Amino acid sequence: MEHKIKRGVSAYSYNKVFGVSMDLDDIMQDICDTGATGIEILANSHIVKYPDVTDAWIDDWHQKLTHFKLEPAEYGHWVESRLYKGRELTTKESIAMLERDFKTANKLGFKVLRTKLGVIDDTLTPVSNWREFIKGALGLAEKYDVRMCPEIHSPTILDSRMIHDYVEFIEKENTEFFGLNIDFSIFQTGDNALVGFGENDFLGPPCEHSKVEELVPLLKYVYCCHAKFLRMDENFREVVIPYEEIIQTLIKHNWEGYLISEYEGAKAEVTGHASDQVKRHQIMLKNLLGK
Amino acid sequence: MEHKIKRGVSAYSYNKVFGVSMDLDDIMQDICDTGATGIEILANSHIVKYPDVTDAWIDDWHQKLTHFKLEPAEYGHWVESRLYKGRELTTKESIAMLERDFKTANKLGFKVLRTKLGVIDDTLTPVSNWREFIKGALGLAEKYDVRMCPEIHSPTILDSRMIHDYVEFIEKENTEFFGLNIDFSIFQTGDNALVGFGENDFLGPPCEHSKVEELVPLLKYVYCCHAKFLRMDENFREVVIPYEEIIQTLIKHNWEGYLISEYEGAKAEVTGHASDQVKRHQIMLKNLLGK
Amino acid sequence: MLEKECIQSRGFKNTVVDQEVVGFQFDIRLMYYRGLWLSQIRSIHIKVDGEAVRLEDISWEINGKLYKQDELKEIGDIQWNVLEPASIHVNVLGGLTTGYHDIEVDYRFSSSYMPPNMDEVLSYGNHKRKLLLVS
Amino acid sequence: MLEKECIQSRGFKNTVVDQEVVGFQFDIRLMYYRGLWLSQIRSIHIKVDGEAVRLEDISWEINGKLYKQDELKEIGDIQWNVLEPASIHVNVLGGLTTGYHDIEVDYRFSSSYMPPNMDEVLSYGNHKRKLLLVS
Ligand SMILES: [Mn+2]
Ligand SMILES: [Mn+2]
Repeated sequence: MEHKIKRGVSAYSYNKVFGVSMDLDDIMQDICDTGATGIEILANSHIVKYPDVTDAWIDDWHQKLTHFKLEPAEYGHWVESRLYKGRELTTKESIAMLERDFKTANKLGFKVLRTKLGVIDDTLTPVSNWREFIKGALGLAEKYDVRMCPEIHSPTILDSRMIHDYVEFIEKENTEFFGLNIDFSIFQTGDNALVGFGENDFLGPPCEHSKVEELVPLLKYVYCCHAKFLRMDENFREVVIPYEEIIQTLIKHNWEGYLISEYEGAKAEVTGHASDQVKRHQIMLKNLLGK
Repeated sequence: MEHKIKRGVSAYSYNKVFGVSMDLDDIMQDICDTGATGIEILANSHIVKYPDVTDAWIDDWHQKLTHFKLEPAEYGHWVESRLYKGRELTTKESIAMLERDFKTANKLGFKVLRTKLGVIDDTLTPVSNWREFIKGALGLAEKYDVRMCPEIHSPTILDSRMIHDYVEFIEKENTEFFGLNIDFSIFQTGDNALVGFGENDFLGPPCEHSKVEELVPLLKYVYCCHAKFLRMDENFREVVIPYEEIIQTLIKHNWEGYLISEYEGAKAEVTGHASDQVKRHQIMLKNLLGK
Repeated sequence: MLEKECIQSRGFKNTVVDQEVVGFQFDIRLMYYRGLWLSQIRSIHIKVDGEAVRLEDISWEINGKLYKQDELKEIGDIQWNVLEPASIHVNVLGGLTTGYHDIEVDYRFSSSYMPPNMDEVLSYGNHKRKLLLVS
Repeated sequence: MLEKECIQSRGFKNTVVDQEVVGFQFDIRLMYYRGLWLSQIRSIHIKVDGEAVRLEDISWEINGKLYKQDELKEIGDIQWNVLEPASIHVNVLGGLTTGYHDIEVDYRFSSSYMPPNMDEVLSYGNHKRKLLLVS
């Protein structure tokens, strides 16, 4: 079936070896070797002197993209609401933090942003003034041609107050500059025990997950998906996330955009392990997407 | 006792991890941390695009020297006599190869060169036209202010035809632009078994060694020493080379110049091992030199 | 390049100011996957050869600038980047002796997209390493 | 950065020229401590999944330029630098299938300060690695 879904990889997948055995060039070459066409970077990780970004760095970035045949797929950034101990950022401060990243993302060629918001409780409810500062930033987002997408990640589920509030906001503002990034962690069906986590891996408590079909009515607001994976076996199958169903659903409903491989499994600190896992994951996506 | 002996380190010591877990900056920081004031580089290893060396690389090199408080102590280079299969380089070709390195060494601030000559047999006899091309290069060496020093390394011994020929040449030409680099491997007294080499380490056959006192009459021709070490124990003692006698001899006879730590022992490919061995060696040198 | 350990072997030395040894210093890298605004750094604990260092004797050197722990909390526009180790300076007249020393470090930081109750808890472990000091 | 192995995992892929898969390629690093003039490279042997590759099907890509084995021996002014992996290109129509493949490499080179009888012998071992090819 024809579709406009593209394969990308998040540089985050390699975070445990970044600077130790892989630099950004190595990451981009690894991604290029998989035939993926898009890359996600995290501003605060991969821009060496963040928040400073020199013209030389920007030039170099664009040269690397050309050399490795990659396009900017998603730019990760944060509204660091508890930046200062004892108080939350004001709406004005939050907008300023957003604008700084809009400018940088724009210069680097990104149009979709994974915008992480500060939270106020264990169910990851966003800070109470999120509507104010997102609304205040919509004009800037348009100016810099970027789309803010909070990441929907377990333990959040689709049938929740949070999703309801986001959708209500999007519809009320009638904006295309705020949308969703769906992290496939929310569809996990297999038990964590299948993943083989080690004692140093950070794991949330067991939680409820969503059904893939629940995603369908939301697809029009989804600008990007985190193709989260925890373990690819030697037959190129993910062991706990129902990829076949997810990809078929996306194709069937004509969703278009980037599926960004994001590795968050065990042994990520072992040299070469994440690279091998990402390759296996891209082989699976290629098989399921037919290209 | 007062003396003018200085401590340096050869970047060669880290060769098995160069590019894998240490770059040139890391090597220079490691050396700086030991309080050594001089560095040896190998042109063909540490100049990234050798034989090309850009002005930008040269500027960066000088900035690094300032930052890490190091001075250029020795520049390793080669007359690659068997460059082409089936014939030896001509005298003219050899001089051209020397001159290229003189220019680069001069730009990088080196005044002493470790000049490796091609050999013709198992006892490392230099190529037959060495006198011709060294003589032909003396004027260029003066022009670029560099001193060529073939390395005297085991299995060569001091009481040998090779040393006799070199000394005769120096005296006949009455030149200060050709001298000797003494590698302390020639003084080894302990058995290789004490070193703990692994099966992948490259070891020459057992051979004769020289007495330290034989060095005394040659000291006036020695511009640099390779303070070769094979294993430093946890009490900061070298296990097979008689360092106390060597250093006392050098001090007593007012030798001046750089002692350049050159690690060539086991486990050099293990992350951090060479760094630890170099530090131990520098502690020993510091103790023996009194500074 | 970074060493995989938090405590780096490179950078461990006595600190000399005006020809006087005023303390020692060593480098640590950020074990978190993204840079921290300096105000996100909540605390650091250091032991040297088993003995705890007083907080007031510690300074952080980040991008070439020195900060006391107290100064960090107001700085929300400078990052400790993931590829740039921080140098930890410990004030102790005369520094450390030549030889091996045991260094222990634990630092914590806030992260606003994690539940607030983790602010004083978030840490990537207690780090310990034996390092060789020349001088 | 280099991977410690001679055969690098990065760079392993099918080679596409004018939309046709003309072969595959992989990167190797120089295991010697100093760069080699191209004319010092004396031979290379490659096996893929246990099968030997013919010498005439092999090209070396060094600093972005392709050379047949025969061409190397005349080039005495360009180096294979230690920090720059060489890409080995193997001519085989259709390339390799998606999945894991066993690659074996052995290359030899001369070194003029070593005894001449080592010229065809000097090698830093036979290197073998299982690599994953996506496409
Ligand atoms: Mn994600
Ligand atoms: Mn030597």
